[in-house]
Amino acid sequence: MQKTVEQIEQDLQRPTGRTQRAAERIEQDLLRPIFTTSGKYKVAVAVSGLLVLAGVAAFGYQLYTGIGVWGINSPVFWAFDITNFVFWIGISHAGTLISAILRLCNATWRRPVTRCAEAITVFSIVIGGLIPLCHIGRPWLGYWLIPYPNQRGIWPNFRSPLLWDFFAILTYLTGSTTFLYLPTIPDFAAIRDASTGFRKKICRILSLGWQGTPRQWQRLEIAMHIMAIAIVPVAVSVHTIVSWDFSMTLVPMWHSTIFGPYFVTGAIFSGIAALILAMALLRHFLHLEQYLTPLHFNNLGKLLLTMSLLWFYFTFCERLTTWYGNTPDEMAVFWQSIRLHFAPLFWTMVICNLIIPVPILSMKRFRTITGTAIASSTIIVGMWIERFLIIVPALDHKFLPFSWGVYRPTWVEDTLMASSFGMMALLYLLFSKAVPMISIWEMKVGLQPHGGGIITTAPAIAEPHGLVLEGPLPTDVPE
Amino acid sequence: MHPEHPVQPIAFTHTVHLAKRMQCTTCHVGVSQGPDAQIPNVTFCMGCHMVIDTNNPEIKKIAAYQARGEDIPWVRVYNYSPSAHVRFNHAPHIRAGVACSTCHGDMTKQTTAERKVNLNMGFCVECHKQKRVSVDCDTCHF
Amino acid sequence: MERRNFIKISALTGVAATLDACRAPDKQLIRFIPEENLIPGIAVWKPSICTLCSAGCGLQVRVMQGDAEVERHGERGLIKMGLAKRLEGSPQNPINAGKLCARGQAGLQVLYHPDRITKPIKRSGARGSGQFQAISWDDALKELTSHLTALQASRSANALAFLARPLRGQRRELIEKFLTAFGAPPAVWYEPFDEAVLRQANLLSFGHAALPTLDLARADYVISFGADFLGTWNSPVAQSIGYGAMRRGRPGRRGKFVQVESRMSQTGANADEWIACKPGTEGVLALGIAHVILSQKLAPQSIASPAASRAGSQIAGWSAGLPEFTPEAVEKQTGVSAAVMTRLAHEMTLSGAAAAIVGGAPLAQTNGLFSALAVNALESLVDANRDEGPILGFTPEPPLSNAGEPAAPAQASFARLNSFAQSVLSGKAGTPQMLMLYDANPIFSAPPATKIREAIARIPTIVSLGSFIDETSAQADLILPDNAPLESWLDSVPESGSFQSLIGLAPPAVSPLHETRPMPDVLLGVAQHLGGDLAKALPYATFDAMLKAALLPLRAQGGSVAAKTDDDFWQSVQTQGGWWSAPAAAGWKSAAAKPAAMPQGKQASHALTAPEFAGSATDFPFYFQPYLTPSFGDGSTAHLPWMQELPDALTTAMWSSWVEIHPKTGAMLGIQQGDLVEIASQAGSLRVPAVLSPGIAPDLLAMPVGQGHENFGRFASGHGANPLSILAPVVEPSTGSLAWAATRVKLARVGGPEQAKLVLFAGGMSGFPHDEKPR
Amino acid sequence: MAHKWGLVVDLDRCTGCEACVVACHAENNVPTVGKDQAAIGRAMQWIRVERSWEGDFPNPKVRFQPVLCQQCDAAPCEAVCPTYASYHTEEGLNGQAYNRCIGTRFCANACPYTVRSFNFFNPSWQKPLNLQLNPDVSVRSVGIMEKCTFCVQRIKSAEIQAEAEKRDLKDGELTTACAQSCASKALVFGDLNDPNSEVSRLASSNRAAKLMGELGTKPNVTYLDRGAWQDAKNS
Repeated sequence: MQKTVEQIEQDLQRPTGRTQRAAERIEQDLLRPIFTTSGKYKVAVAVSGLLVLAGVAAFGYQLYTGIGVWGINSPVFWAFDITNFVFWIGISHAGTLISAILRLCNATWRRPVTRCAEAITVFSIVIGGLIPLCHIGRPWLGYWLIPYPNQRGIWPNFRSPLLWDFFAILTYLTGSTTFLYLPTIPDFAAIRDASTGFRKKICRILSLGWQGTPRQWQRLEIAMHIMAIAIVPVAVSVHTIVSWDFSMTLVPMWHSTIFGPYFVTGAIFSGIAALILAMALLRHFLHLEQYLTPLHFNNLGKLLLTMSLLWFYFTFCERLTTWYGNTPDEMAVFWQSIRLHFAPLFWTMVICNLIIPVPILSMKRFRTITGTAIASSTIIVGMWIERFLIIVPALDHKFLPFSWGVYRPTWVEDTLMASSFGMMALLYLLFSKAVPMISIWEMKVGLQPHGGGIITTAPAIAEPHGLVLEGPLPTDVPE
Repeated sequence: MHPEHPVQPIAFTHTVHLAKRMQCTTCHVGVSQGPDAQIPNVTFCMGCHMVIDTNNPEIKKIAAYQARGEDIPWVRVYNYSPSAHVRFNHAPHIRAGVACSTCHGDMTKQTTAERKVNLNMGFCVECHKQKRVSVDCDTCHF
Repeated sequence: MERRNFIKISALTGVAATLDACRAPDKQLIRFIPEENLIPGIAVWKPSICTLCSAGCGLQVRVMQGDAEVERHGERGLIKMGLAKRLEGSPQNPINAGKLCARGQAGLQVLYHPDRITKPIKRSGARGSGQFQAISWDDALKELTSHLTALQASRSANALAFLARPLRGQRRELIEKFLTAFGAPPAVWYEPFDEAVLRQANLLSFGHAALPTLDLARADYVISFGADFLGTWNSPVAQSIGYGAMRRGRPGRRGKFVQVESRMSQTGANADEWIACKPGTEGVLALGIAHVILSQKLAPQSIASPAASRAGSQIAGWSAGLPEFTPEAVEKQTGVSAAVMTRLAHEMTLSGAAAAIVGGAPLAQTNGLFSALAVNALESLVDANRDEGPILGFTPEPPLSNAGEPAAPAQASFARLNSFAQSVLSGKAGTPQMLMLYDANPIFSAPPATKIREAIARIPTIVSLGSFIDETSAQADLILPDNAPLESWLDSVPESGSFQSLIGLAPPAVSPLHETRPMPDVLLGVAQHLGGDLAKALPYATFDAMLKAALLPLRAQGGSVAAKTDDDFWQSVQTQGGWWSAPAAAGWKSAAAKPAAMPQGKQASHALTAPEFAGSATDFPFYFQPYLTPSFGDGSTAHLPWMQELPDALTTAMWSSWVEIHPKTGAMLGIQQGDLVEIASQAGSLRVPAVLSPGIAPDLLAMPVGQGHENFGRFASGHGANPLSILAPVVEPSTGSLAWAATRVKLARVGGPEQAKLVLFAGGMSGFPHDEKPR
Repeated sequence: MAHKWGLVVDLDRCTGCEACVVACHAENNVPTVGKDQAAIGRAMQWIRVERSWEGDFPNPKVRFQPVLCQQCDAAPCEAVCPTYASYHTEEGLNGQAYNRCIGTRFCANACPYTVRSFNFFNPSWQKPLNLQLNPDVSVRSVGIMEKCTFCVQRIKSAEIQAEAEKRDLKDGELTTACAQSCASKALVFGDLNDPNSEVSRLASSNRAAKLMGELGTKPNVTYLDRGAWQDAKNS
């Protein structure tokens, strides 16, 4: 049975007393972080801001002196830069999966999770997209990647995976920004209505004249639906294309057909981990215990477990085929990463991505908020190492042994990397000041008897409290 | 950037010299032989002006340079930035019949040299395409 | 720096594409009138001569017009001048036929070296403090002549000493004439790795006190006892040309090359067969092979030849068939198996044109002369009696009275230096009061046991005529900087490398960049100023006049320059880069190359003596072998950045020195690749990084010469260590030559790679792929 | 007929003297980077002499092998460059348009031979060493990838000269700096499209092989196997 727009309208306009109060409570709870600023928040902004400034300074120094202030050399021409690039683009898969796929699957428990997931996506694409700009030898000419008519009569080289990368990331950034922005419109309207002054003005613009009319709701739902469908293939292709940066070359252990799915899996894997970590932090610092409940961590934990096993499967496949193929050039890299120079890193990665998370996540007892957060933390570290181990061992043991090299990062690379994390934190913190980190209107929709979901398509669910299944409910306000 | 009308230390009159039936190659001897056209040095000028028009104040200036053991510090009119990584060779252009005036303007009507065209890559490529000369990058960039 | 930053900043602000070079600060400098008219952008090739080693290769210098920042009359400015851009071998030159080695090409950096002395300088601080102040040429020359006049006035002209790198040609002539006319003793010609032993041996065996020239292009089999003939020994470019032809120059015929040495050199690395032999027993091995040939009559037509009997007569027991040198006996001494020896003997005698040569470490033993004579005897056995002439011969001396080889081999340079140092330190009357230095650096390159540093410190006045501050010229009181070779009139009388007699000659390829003056002109000017015998002995205003006078007699000889008048001849010699005789028909057929007849009544034969080493085998368990590298020679080119950054052929080390150790030795002493080790001999100790190499005997340590400069410009100072500094002053007794391979050392690990700072170019060490196809 | 430039390296002639390396430094303004930079693997050489060891004392064996840009016909470096800085020239060289290079270093990673050099800093020639610079070749600044060009400046100037004299290029008229300096004639440069050129003749030798030919990069540099004493009559 499908609800008509009229019925929804009725639902929204005639709340019961209890849901009315719950809705007010939701709005109050979720808007509070926007209007109040704690000391901790200021410290966090200051710290992450300093990290970003340090990164800017390091990048300025690099621009002035030359990219030689990095530890890259011949033959390790890529190292921390591309590791971070792949890592952040990977993290960006959090939003897509959680938000779009869960939205399409109509998993109602997703509601409090979507906003912070989508925010991770957008910010990590921004960071990931900035890194190539820092990494090129002459950043001031980075605009040559853009195809534009010029008197030289030269276009970019469309055969280059880097160019595909450029377009993929641009598309993904545009798509996910839209995807983040669309469901924020009603919330901007809510802030607009709740605030005064400058913030009101900004939110008036951002809310695009949202009045909450049924037509607007319907259009929003349709737009969200289209975006949710469109963004999934984009996300998959983005990381596949990133993997092509490697697999399109002849470099031993890069030149592999498994890289596309392997990278996508890794991306989703690290994305979920990042999301869990972000949710745990939000829950703690924004006092969202009633919204981000053990249920969410439990569900995401299950997903994470699946991804961990899938990641291991791909890692195993990749190494197995290499080992079985036994070509000397590949084996040189293979042994470097497994047994020789990079072995400590390799086994740390396995521990972080498999040995620690799998036992935690596979047992319900440990799949708690703390448990999943611990697993996510190790996975973040492990997945960073994984990207590093894809790039560096292959480069420094590429073909002719005479030109093998050793890579050691310098403080500039360390700073830039720390700065990328600082930037993530800063953007996230600032975002939390601008927008409720949990979608207010979606939570409200969840209060409705039909249980929410994408309204135009979703069948009604009998569950009266579609939003929260466990724990103290925000709806448990005294009658 | 160079000024489009650079102020030269000597107001050298191309007009006058060309009117006296001198050729471009009389002074710019390198132009048909190699990459650079060559700007004559003070000794070359004084080769004639030891006796010709010695009272002209500009020529006195030249003589003064020579007396001090200095060359005339001509200001370049055209030059490529090193970051363009471009090699230009005059000789093949002259052999292909490109007139000096194509880039340098009609010197019979000018006193000192001026920038007549904007020597960007578009200018070069356009002409190369027109004349069916290679526009491969390594024609000019190496 | 400013300009670099400017470019960067402009780039940042996005105007890089339109940035203009002429806005750089250079612009503010005044422009001097060009002294030479070249068409810009068009290269002119000018002849010159390479002076970076004694081979004397002919050069052609690519000269192009460019803007140079120079100082003239105390004012800085820009001048358009001919600038040398590249050195290539001169194609006509009979020695190098258009080719040039790595070091030779880096001669360009001698010209443009930022540490060149640009004008006369006078010591202003304590001696050796490195503090100098610039003075004018007039003052500098006044000071020099006043010192010389004072010596003359005090009737102690014999107290003038002249210390220089061994020279050939008119520079040597000039210095010798100067010293003779002044009344001073002969110059102390010093180089650490002289070839006195080989010259002496060649005089005894072949009648030529000279280095041999090899016709490798014709060779089918070459066995080299320690001679690094593709890298540093003799005339490497000429020998490399011949080597290429020997290998693949004749379709269907590829010469075999066997190298005998105990540390694999770059030359040894190219050998088809590399044979390690105990240090000092190379001569024994040669005689072992000779024994097989003699006893099995493998070369019947050669055994009785005059050449073989002459060279053989130097070896005791030769006529009796070398009974003491049975392969089995030789195996015991050398460590080379009897079977190998026998096989070599058969291969050599069966495979067309064969030759045996000796050089390098075998000669730097206390029994070096014997080893050389032994190899020479083997050479004459396999290489004599050939219709087309032997592989080994001697470059004919040019037909000039004063360019010929000395009748008797000169004293070894180590002996000369040693006696010079002793005479200064003895402090007796008539000992040197004034020292003139030219291009020799004994404080760096002589073992400290010579006490040359102390001796030089005692000399009241030191005048250097070199272009650079090095360890020795840093002690100078006055430096009158020479022009760079490319800025000078050059001549050369190559001792080896050509089948024709030749004299290289070239005018300056470029004008002087700095306010320097050529050393010969300074001496000639001083001679004129001092007058008397000196002015009479050297009646030339400039060096080119002297060169012209010396070379004009060659016009009558025909050869490469046919000229009607002296002036034509002089012009042609200059454009051609020298004079050489008509090419010999084929190799050594020309009469000039035939071995000189044996002087009557000189039949002294030499018996085997065992090599002696400084240091006992128990306290100092390792042999120590310094070796020359193609980059640095004896260290005099260590200041060139191209040479510093050129990876060593075998270790790929750059910008550093190292000691080569066999991995077994390393394992025994806990030393790993790149560790810092200490090497100690009786004479001293040094610390260097270790390189583990499979190409060295486990009881041998080898270390490259040339690094470890304390004061030789910005690119050489402070890298590595100098192996010469721990050599004991052991000599080869018959020549007084330094036996530089006769020191024993001990070895210990003292630190890890962080302290050692070894820079290797190669990241990994690789074996060959199994199919032996290029990979 | 269009030219197709090729180089043959006869490993049997190569002595490992590295004259080619210095020749290339001088001809192509390839900078020296100094001890500290060399220590972290940033030494720049457009041609390097690789040496490989096999065996141990007393029978060690060493091979020298000059490695330079192989000027592949199917070059992995060209496809990956997003700005066409690495591209295939009309004469079949792997061109490198320095002005177009933004420094992604992708080409250097893609190159199986690791023959590309990157300017990690602006190169410096302490005055007056700057006067040694060849005015026919640009000086690459920071952030630019560079590599062996087969001395394209020599090719261009020879072609311009031949055009001025209205004739074809002769074999041997033009050679690269490395081949010019090679005393043992291990390096031979020439036009592979001219069947009579020395380089064509050598490239068809039965000792000929391509470096990592199995990768399918179709190099225009050919290596001639070293062979042994006894094999000589077969080649």
